[in-house]
Amino acid sequence: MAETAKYWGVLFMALAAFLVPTSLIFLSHIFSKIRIRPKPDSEKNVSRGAPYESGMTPVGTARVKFNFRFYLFALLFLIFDVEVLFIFPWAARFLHLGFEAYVAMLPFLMLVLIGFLYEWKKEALEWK
Amino acid sequence: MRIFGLGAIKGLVVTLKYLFRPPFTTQYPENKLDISPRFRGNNFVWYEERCTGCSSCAKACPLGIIRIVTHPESHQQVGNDYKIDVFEIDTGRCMFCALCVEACPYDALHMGGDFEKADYVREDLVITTDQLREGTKKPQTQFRPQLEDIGYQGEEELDEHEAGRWSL
Amino acid sequence: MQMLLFNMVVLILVTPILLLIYANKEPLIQYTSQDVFNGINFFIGLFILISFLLFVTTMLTYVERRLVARMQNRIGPNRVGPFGVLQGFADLIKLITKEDLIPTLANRNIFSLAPILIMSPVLLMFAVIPILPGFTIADLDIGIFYVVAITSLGSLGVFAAGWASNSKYSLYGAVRGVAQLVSYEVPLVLSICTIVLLSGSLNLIEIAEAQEIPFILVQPVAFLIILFSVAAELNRTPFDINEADSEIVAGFHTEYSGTKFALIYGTEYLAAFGWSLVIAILFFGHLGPGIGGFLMLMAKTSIILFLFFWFRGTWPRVRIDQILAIAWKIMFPLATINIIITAGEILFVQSIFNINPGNALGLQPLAIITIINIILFAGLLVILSFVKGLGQFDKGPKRYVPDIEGVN
Amino acid sequence: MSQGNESMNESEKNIGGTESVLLNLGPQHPSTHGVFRLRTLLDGEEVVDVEPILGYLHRGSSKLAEERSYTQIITLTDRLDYLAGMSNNLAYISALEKLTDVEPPERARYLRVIMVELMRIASHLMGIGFLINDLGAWITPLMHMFREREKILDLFEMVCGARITFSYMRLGGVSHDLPEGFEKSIAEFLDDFEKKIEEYENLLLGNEIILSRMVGVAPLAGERAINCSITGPNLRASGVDWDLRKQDPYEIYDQLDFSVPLGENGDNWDRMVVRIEEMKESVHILRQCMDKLPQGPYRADTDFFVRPPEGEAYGMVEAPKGELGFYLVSDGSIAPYRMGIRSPSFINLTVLRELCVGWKLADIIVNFGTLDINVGEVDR
Amino acid sequence: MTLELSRQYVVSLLTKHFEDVIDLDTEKHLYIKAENLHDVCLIFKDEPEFKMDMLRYLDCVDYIDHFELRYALLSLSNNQSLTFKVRLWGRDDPEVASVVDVWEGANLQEREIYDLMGIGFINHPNMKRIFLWEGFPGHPLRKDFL
Repeated sequence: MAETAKYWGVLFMALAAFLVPTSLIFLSHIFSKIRIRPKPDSEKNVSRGAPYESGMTPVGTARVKFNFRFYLFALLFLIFDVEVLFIFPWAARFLHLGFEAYVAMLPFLMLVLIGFLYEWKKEALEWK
Repeated sequence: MRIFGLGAIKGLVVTLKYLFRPPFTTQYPENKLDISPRFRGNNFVWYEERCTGCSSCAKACPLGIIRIVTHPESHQQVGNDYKIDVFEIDTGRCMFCALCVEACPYDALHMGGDFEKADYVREDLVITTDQLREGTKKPQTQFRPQLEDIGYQGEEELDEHEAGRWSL
Repeated sequence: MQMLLFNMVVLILVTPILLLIYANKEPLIQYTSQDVFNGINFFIGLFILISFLLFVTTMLTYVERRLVARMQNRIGPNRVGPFGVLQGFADLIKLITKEDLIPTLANRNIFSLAPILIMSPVLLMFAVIPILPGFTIADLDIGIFYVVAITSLGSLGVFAAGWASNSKYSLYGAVRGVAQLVSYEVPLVLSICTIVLLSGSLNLIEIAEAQEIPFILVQPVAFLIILFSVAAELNRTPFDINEADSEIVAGFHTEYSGTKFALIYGTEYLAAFGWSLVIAILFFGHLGPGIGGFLMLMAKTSIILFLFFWFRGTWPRVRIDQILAIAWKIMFPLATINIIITAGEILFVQSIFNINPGNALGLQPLAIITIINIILFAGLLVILSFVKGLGQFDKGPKRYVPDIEGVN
Repeated sequence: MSQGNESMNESEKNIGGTESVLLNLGPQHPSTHGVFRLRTLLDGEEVVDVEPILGYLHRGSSKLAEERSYTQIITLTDRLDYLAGMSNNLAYISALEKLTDVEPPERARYLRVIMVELMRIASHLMGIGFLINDLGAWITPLMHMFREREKILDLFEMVCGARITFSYMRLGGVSHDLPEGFEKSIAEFLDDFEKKIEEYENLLLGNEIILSRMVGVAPLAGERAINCSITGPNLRASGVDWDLRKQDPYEIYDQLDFSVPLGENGDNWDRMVVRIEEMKESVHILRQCMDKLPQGPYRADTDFFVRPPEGEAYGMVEAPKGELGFYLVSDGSIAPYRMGIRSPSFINLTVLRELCVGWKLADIIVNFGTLDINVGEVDR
Repeated sequence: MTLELSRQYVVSLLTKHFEDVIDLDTEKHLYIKAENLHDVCLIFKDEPEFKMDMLRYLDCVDYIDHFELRYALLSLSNNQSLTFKVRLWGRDDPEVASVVDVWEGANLQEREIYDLMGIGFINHPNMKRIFLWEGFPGHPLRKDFL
């Protein structure tokens, strides 16, 4: 059995997964065109389409230069996720590889941990 | 020493226990809570025979929502007695404080125990004279200690002789 | 509890249909590329699977409401249908027929695309999950890796939804969501690696079959890390900051209504179901054969789902900086050290039991690893009890001794 | 210092290259406990400035009181802090009794204290419940507390016929004596409630998440609290032993044995725990009251339309939220010339900005919750 | 019990520090001159005999020809209280010194009085309406409003 053949299944699943929400949205769009009652006056109201801000008219736009402290965390994620990627194939074959693989991986994991501790020490993980 | 996580698990145990206990809430339209005999519902019980039209209730009302129109003509009640043409209570604005009931010197006005009197139109919330005359006479014991003394629980109808402190 | 049982019963109802079609058929994994086009059965199976998933989603909204209501001493929805079971469908109908409202200043295309972006990955995740033994859309050899990869796409949708809404609350929800989803990806994947280490495979079915002892006993730390990481991925309490209703109203989907909201809302439950299935497969032992296996799997899934509902019914929410601190300062190092220790243990048992490289670990080796790990886990709990700075956990409730005489 | 417009304008521009966000929390917000607006200036997740904006629920009680007779005003006081109507009644009546020199009979004093302490339990239950709800627990603790409050409201309904708007106190006494079977009901409730408090403590006090969210967050020093006129549990959480029931006893509190729970740091945790401890003390007080309850009249003979002599009086009680005072000026007519209300919720808001600035967006909600504001009383 | 400081006692102590601050000394109330209000408040707060560390309540009454501000002070450390009044004449923008820098608790209370009674407090950090919106005509608690 060809391994690639299985991915046809994934492809069709992907199509289906895309079609289900799309069709639902499309369906409701169609429904929204059917008008039983005439257009009420409230639909002409400007504040109807305004974004929610606890009942007040929003001050300024929401597209601001946001103080993105999370940016650091996103960067950290990039770094460590790539490293995790290296671990996956090793882990999958570990039962076959034995002691040498362990010795080979240990420095790598240690490096990751040391790098992590360094970042902790540098207060990259602190909020401030 | 507190074991880490134990406090959170204690909370989980509390909620788990409640999973097996019967719910506290009552399904409203099917089951109703027992109301106490003093409960101030949103209707009124009025005994025309006891009422002299003295307007004490209207004076005591903080909102002035009791409307009384009388003309001098004697009927059975003793004292300065008027014939009552209109006796209306606008429950749309009423806050059911029972000050009118407290003020009534002849025990003619009582609180009722009804609490299912919603309506779509504000005008319909006004209890008219006819409605007061013909409505069910199940007074609550709010400010009527004599009713409590006879062990009345707000369940049966009372006529004007039973409801007041003094017989007519 | 009756609701849990009810959940089970509902799932059972669907099973015969699945079985009817697949009882005498060969599993789908044996189709070749040509077969896929010729085999109309595949599409029927796909259709049934997706209908089943949507059905479960709708039911889960009801089940959660009932369960949490009982925890709160309430009754919960009980009007639509017997015991209110049709509540989810009533909600669905109501939401679909609602007006499709898009804020004036929103980015219309992305606003409409975001629910699709949120839902599609979660549906795609079920392609590899063996709900029925032998029935998977695609029994991929990299199964668990595929699940991790596909579901991480969800954060894209969350951010798109929040950003396109052009509302400040949505913006906060989106930014929080991305930071949180991204942070919990790392310990989640690392902990999955430990499971992969033990089973020697990425295929979900093979992982399940490798569990002579359920991995929840073998790897309690990994289980807890995965459980809470998944809670964070699913935006469930105690990590539901990106839709924290008491702070930012509804987070990234504040502006959504109607069908789009239904999609986002349903996806939460769908994802919860999917991840619970994955956890059940990863940690709760063998997949049995036939209908019994399906029922067992659903029972295990129900336990995990119940845990999520239970947490939601009990615990409050953690603050944003604490969430990130938990992910990076506790879970990440724990998961990394766990990998090192597990790999060492595998080498250790391989040498004392003389297991040839490549052979699966048997019952006794796993038992030894289990004992070691449970001891280590107990030690970890004790150590954590002493650690300060994790939010000063050492300050418990105290009785105040009032001083009546002295003023101030 | 300032509740500041000018400070807000300065900081609105740029902070370290990023723009700050002006976010309105309220008036239509799930966790502002009513119609209340917090205009917050945020730098990312951190709070730069908070300005409470009030008045969405302002009903002008003071002005309304000027055209109502003294007895009719009682109905207005029910609606100030609608979670603690009995305390409001008592505060108003105590001012009125000082004005008219009417002495209530002994039994009335006991009945008042019983009602007020029940009300304190109910109000604290709501305070803690909504606080935990703001913390993010999916209304479970709130529902459990609603359940107990419901039982208290049943007791009130037995006594005075209403569940929220009691209008129970009268000049020189109370409007109703206890009904038959009340002693039994309250004893049952108190026995049950003590177990329920234990349950709440299991549910809330040990939880690591609540601890990490509340311990050390937004501390308020005792001196600062005094200077800001903070009263009630919030003041006691800061370690200041000031309870009107102890320091300036009214009604029969000097004959009762109870202690005043105190906090240490005045952080959110202390503010919550002090409330739980106060509920226990209230149970203790209620038991004593029910034991000591004397027989006799429950109401002095007073006019419905009372005309106090010219003068003024300030009467206050320790309401669940703090010192609630009524300031009555009489010109000898049937209506007060001026009625001022010292509402604790309103004055406790003074420190809100101080508590919130520098903490996270999520903490604003919690700080606001621990202050235990009731908007009906803030905007009176 | 909280001790209500007697009027004579307060007057005798005040005259040690100031010569002419008493506006009016009736049987019931003590009236302080408006221009000395801030200094007197500082004395009340700092002097050990008073040590009024809390502004308990600040209220205002409109007597048509004048306004009366009533300051109720409380000393938590000595468990004593004190009340004095300030009279403000005239109906158009009466003004008096703010005591926010003495007692922060006056902040919202003074704003409320400004909003509803129309009395300006000089040196208040944020003197604007609190309950009503900016531009609301009149001050509702005045006797001549409606």
